[in-house]
Amino acid sequence: MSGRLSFYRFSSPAAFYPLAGAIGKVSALIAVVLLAIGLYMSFFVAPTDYKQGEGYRIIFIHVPSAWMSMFIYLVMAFWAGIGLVFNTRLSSMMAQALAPTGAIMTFIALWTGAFWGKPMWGAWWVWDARLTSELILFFLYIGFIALQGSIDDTRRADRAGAVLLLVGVVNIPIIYFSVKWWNTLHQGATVSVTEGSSMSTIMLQAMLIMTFAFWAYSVAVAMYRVRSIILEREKDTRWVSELPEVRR
Amino acid sequence: MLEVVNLQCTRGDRCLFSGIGFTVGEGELLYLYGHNGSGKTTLMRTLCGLVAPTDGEVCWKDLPIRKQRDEYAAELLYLGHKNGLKDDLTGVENLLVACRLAGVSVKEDKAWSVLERMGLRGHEDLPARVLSQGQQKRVALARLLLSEAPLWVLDEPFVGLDVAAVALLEAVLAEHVARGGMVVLTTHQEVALTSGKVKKLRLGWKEDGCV
Amino acid sequence: MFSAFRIIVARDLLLAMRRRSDVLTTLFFFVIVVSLFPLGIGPELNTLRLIAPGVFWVAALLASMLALEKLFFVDYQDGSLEQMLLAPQPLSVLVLGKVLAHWLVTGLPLVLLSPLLGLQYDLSTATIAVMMFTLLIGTPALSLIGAIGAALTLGIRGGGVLVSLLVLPLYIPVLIFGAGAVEAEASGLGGAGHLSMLGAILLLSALAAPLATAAALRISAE
Amino acid sequence: MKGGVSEFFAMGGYALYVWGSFGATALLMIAEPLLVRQRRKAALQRISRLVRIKSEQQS
Repeated sequence: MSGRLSFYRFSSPAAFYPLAGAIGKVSALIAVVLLAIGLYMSFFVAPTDYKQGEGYRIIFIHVPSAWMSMFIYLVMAFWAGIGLVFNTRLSSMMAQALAPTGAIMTFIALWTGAFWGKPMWGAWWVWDARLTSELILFFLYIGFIALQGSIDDTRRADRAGAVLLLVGVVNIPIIYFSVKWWNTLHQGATVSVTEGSSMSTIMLQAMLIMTFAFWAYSVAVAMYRVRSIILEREKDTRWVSELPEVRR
Repeated sequence: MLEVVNLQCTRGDRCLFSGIGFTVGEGELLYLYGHNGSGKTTLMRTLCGLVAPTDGEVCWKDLPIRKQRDEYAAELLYLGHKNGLKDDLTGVENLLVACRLAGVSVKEDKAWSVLERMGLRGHEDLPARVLSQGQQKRVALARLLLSEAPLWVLDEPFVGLDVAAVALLEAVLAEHVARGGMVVLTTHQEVALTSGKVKKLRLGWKEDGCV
Repeated sequence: MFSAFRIIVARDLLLAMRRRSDVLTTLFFFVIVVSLFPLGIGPELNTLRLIAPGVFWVAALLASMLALEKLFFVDYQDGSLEQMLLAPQPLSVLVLGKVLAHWLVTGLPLVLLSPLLGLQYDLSTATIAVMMFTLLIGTPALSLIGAIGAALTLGIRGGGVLVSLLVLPLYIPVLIFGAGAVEAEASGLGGAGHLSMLGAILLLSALAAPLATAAALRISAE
Repeated sequence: MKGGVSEFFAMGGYALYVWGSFGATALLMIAEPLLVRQRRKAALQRISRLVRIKSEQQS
């Protein structure tokens, strides 16, 4: 019995591997269905905005991706904290599995923010408090991925990444607050990206569905990626060599 | 008393050793044998708490060292391959800093006399970078004479020492064990002990040393 | 506990005095970066006065980041870091000692030199005073936060660039409040709000950063 | 769909911005799963090679 009690039945990679596959399939299905409904509502059900015309439809992917980019970072920090405290390698793998998806979500938020800013304020990049914080969050993701990538010993990579995430998660509110203070001081309250148009219920519903679709997508991708990470790390174990997918 | 229970360590994804168990009581000296890459240094560093084992436990006075990090550190002296000397400090300064950091209050003249006893007469106030490898090792080993720690964990202490220094170190170890101290040692050299028990542990004798 | 802190600070200051070049490189880097901007932007004093807070603070930030690499790496190489990890005192206290010594060598000189550079930018004495004060309480926070990055990337090849990538996002609040305070004072708005935030960040990093750095050191020295 | 397909794609004059955003997002959300699948295939290949080497050693 290992010195430290591992009290999740699924904390061993061998037990979690098939479960991750199942969750991956289910959430992939949910993602596809919700995306279809969400897109349909975004384009055909939601009315044209009286002020921003059709351009505002970008909101249906900008806001969900922005929310997801923040949510994934918090989930990563949660798993990293668990991995550091309880020394369960699987939770560190989860954090590593979520990182690329989080970075992509942040990039999507920035990209769609710029493509929305151009028609609305005439500039591809607006130093709006939220967009700026999103940019800094993107640097935090890239920093985490770069740190994990440059350390060979997986154990050290996990724990170093965990410390960076925990330090990052403490700094996020400070960063957001300081950027907001800096933004309002220099430019006065510019129209921030989302408050522009009043949200009718249909628009809100469409956005919520899209958000759940993005959430399901992230879970699916993370589950499949964590399976690959488990395969890479447990390649010498007996249970991996007996997997049906491994061709003799 | 140092007790190790079912210890396992993996480096990267390679299992260095597993199921290691032994005890070192007062007045005992433990030899650690093993071919290169058998994990001797990792085991020594795990004993000190520098490396966290993937399984098993290291206990000092019946309490896991994880839970008493500072108290255990006060009763332990670890000398690794690297001497832990700052190149720009002189031998005396290095010795004084090392001892005071370990919580041992030492006066300067005591440090000079200890360095002299270690055969460094006339070299005490030279910057460490000027000294030869053997001389630097002697400065590092001088800490043994000033230390009050009962447990010594020494990784290859004899490496780079000339015959006179080897004899000197053997005497110091024998005296420490005679006083009821404990030593864990990796070396390829027998140490003639005046009293106390000698234990041996071979690492890596099982083909991959893994469960 | 306090004696170990004092020993570490004394040892590192002694080492810095013996190897004076390390002290000067960081200082000259700051001077050069600050002096480059007028050459790039033009001698027009009004613009220089406008950009001075930002230039000084970005230069201080880069200088502090440049100096981070030496913070633990020499100890890591010669084995004294191991002895620090095995000292009976809490590691975070020793880390605080090392960061204080590091700041005295690389942060304080910037503060003392900024008035001289301020003349290059035709700053009023009041603005220079505020600049010095913000650098005085800002650069220690930079060293404390930077120490976490230095500890995380210990012994990694290409660690130097990686430190800046890890640490820059965490420096941003200090930059915003530091430069903002000087600008607010200069424009007559009063930088009290910024200065108190800067002080709060310094306090938070003085308490929390050494703990994270200690954890990172234990992980890296494994 | 009263205005017909062309009007739909025009997006009231915001075509570049709307399709620029949705297009990039779609591209990324298709590329990422493909990359994960490719990573999985590489891992499985490496494992099967290890298994083959081990079985050769034993026989």
